[in-house]
Amino acid sequence: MLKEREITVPQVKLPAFQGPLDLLLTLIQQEKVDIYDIPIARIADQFVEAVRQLGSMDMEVTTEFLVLAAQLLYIKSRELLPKPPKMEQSEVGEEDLRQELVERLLAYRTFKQAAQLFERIETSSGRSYYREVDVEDLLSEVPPEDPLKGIVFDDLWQAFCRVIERAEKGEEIRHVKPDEISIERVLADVLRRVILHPKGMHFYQLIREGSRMEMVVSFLALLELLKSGKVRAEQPSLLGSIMLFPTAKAYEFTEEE
Amino acid sequence: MLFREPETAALEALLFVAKSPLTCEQLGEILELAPAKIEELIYELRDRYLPNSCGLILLEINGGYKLGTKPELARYIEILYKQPVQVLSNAALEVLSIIAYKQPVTRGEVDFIRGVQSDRALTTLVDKGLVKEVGRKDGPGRPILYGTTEQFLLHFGLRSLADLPNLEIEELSSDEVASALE
Amino acid sequence: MLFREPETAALEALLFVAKSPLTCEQLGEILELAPAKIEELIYELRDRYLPNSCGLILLEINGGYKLGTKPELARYIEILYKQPVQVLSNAALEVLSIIAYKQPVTRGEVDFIRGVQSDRALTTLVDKGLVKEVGRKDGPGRPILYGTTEQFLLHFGLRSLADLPNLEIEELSSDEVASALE
Repeated sequence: MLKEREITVPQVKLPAFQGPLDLLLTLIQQEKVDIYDIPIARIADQFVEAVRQLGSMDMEVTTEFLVLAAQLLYIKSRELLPKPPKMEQSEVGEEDLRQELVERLLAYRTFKQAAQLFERIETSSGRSYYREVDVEDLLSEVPPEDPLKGIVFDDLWQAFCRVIERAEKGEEIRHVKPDEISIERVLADVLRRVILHPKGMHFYQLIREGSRMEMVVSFLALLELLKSGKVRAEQPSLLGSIMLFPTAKAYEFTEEE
Repeated sequence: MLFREPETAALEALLFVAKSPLTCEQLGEILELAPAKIEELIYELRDRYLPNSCGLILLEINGGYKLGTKPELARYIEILYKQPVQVLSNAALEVLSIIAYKQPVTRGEVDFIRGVQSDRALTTLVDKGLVKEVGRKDGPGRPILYGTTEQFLLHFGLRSLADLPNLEIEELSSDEVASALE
Repeated sequence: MLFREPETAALEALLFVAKSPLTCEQLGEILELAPAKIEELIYELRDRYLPNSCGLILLEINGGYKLGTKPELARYIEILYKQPVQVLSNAALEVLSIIAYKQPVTRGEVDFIRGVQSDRALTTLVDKGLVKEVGRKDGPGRPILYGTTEQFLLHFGLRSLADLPNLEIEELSSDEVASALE
């Protein structure tokens, strides 16, 4: 690992460039030429050479470098060609390409300067430091608010009633087409209602007035539950109302997911 | 102590930003002063915070020092960070009511009674300390049994679960149920 | 101001524990005082920190107030932290300067100005809380717009974005940017 690194260490130390614009700007500054009057031919050659060096030094040469190199070479080639006597507007002139490049360089230079400014502020000793506030720690001794704030017992009762009401309505059952009523679904519906009436419910309460099919399936479901011992039936008096009770086994299948 | 003004200021700044308490030794090293001198400066700083118009306090924790706020100002800090109480959802109330009346009860049983999944509501109730695990049910998978907490009883002013108003559905006559359903 | 001693203390305690700068309105609400009164107390507190023996300073950021350490004491804190806190890479500084001056701005626009991909630097800045998403730009893909945070102001000791050093920014015409991004 160490050996490998030794091999790839470049002999010449070039500054790390933030990107192709950074490299171009550095070359222009080294040449001490006006950004508005770049000697394109020379700078283009230097740029291509620098990119080549970067590549051979195993530094990351991204496509952006190659694109800018191509652009510079293109502008250079256009400058070398004899100018036509009359400028045709149909093609983009090299002046426009140059202009665009100059504008990008100027914009980049401005932000680079701003970045250097930020760096100076950041590294100069002489700024305020702040506390890192740990809110959780601050509040660790504060008792949490009562999560039931504003809730009275009646609210809890109403919630329980909603559960019962929903079970009694059997929405799940009523919203499917009669021929889709499955015995499992009705079984759950009947069992749910019996469980919610631990002190017993009347048989006549259980069979809802619905389609003939629903009534038949509900009755079959009840027979099934009686057979498996999840529901117990009592008839206190002859011809009296049959009462249904959940047994200890009632919950047995509810854990199946 | 006039000659130690910059050091006192630096000491205060260090205690202000430090995440954990700083010892006299650590402070002495940074300020290039003997620990005994640091101790003197610390006492000076402590005195400076005494007046009623000052909100800070110098705390000594495990032989180190840090800045804090005076305990009597805690209520203002609570207001600053007060979290709006989240109202319990209808689903959470339903789950709570089922657990209150059917405890101990498993999640599967709650799901079954409600006819819908209740895991999120249940998690909320556990997080808020209204419901807790009270054991495991015998049987396949040994599912967790849930019950209500002390906090639940306290809120409703109940001494025990036996105090829960008897809400057996039997008390509703079948007529009432029928009319309620219309 | 003798009658406002507890409020001044509470004010100081609040500024001490606050995560972000507090405005007079926020402070007034907690302390049950008119914002104008709060401002008076703030000035009083600021004066209290003036002596050389005091290490704290009251800073105004974006119209809010925050406690910090006096700039001239930075070197002591840097000894404590072993280094100036958080030094950004050149790439990150470039991206940050573009966002600071051109916000709200998309990643594509930053990339174009730098002539190079900026995603890693941008992620660093977002992670450090110096830059954040501030919305979406209308147009194809609805790219994310970035802006600087309050943390940015604090980090560079700026009272507000208006305090940014004046740069003569050569404006790229929006057509150019648009065509370059295609």
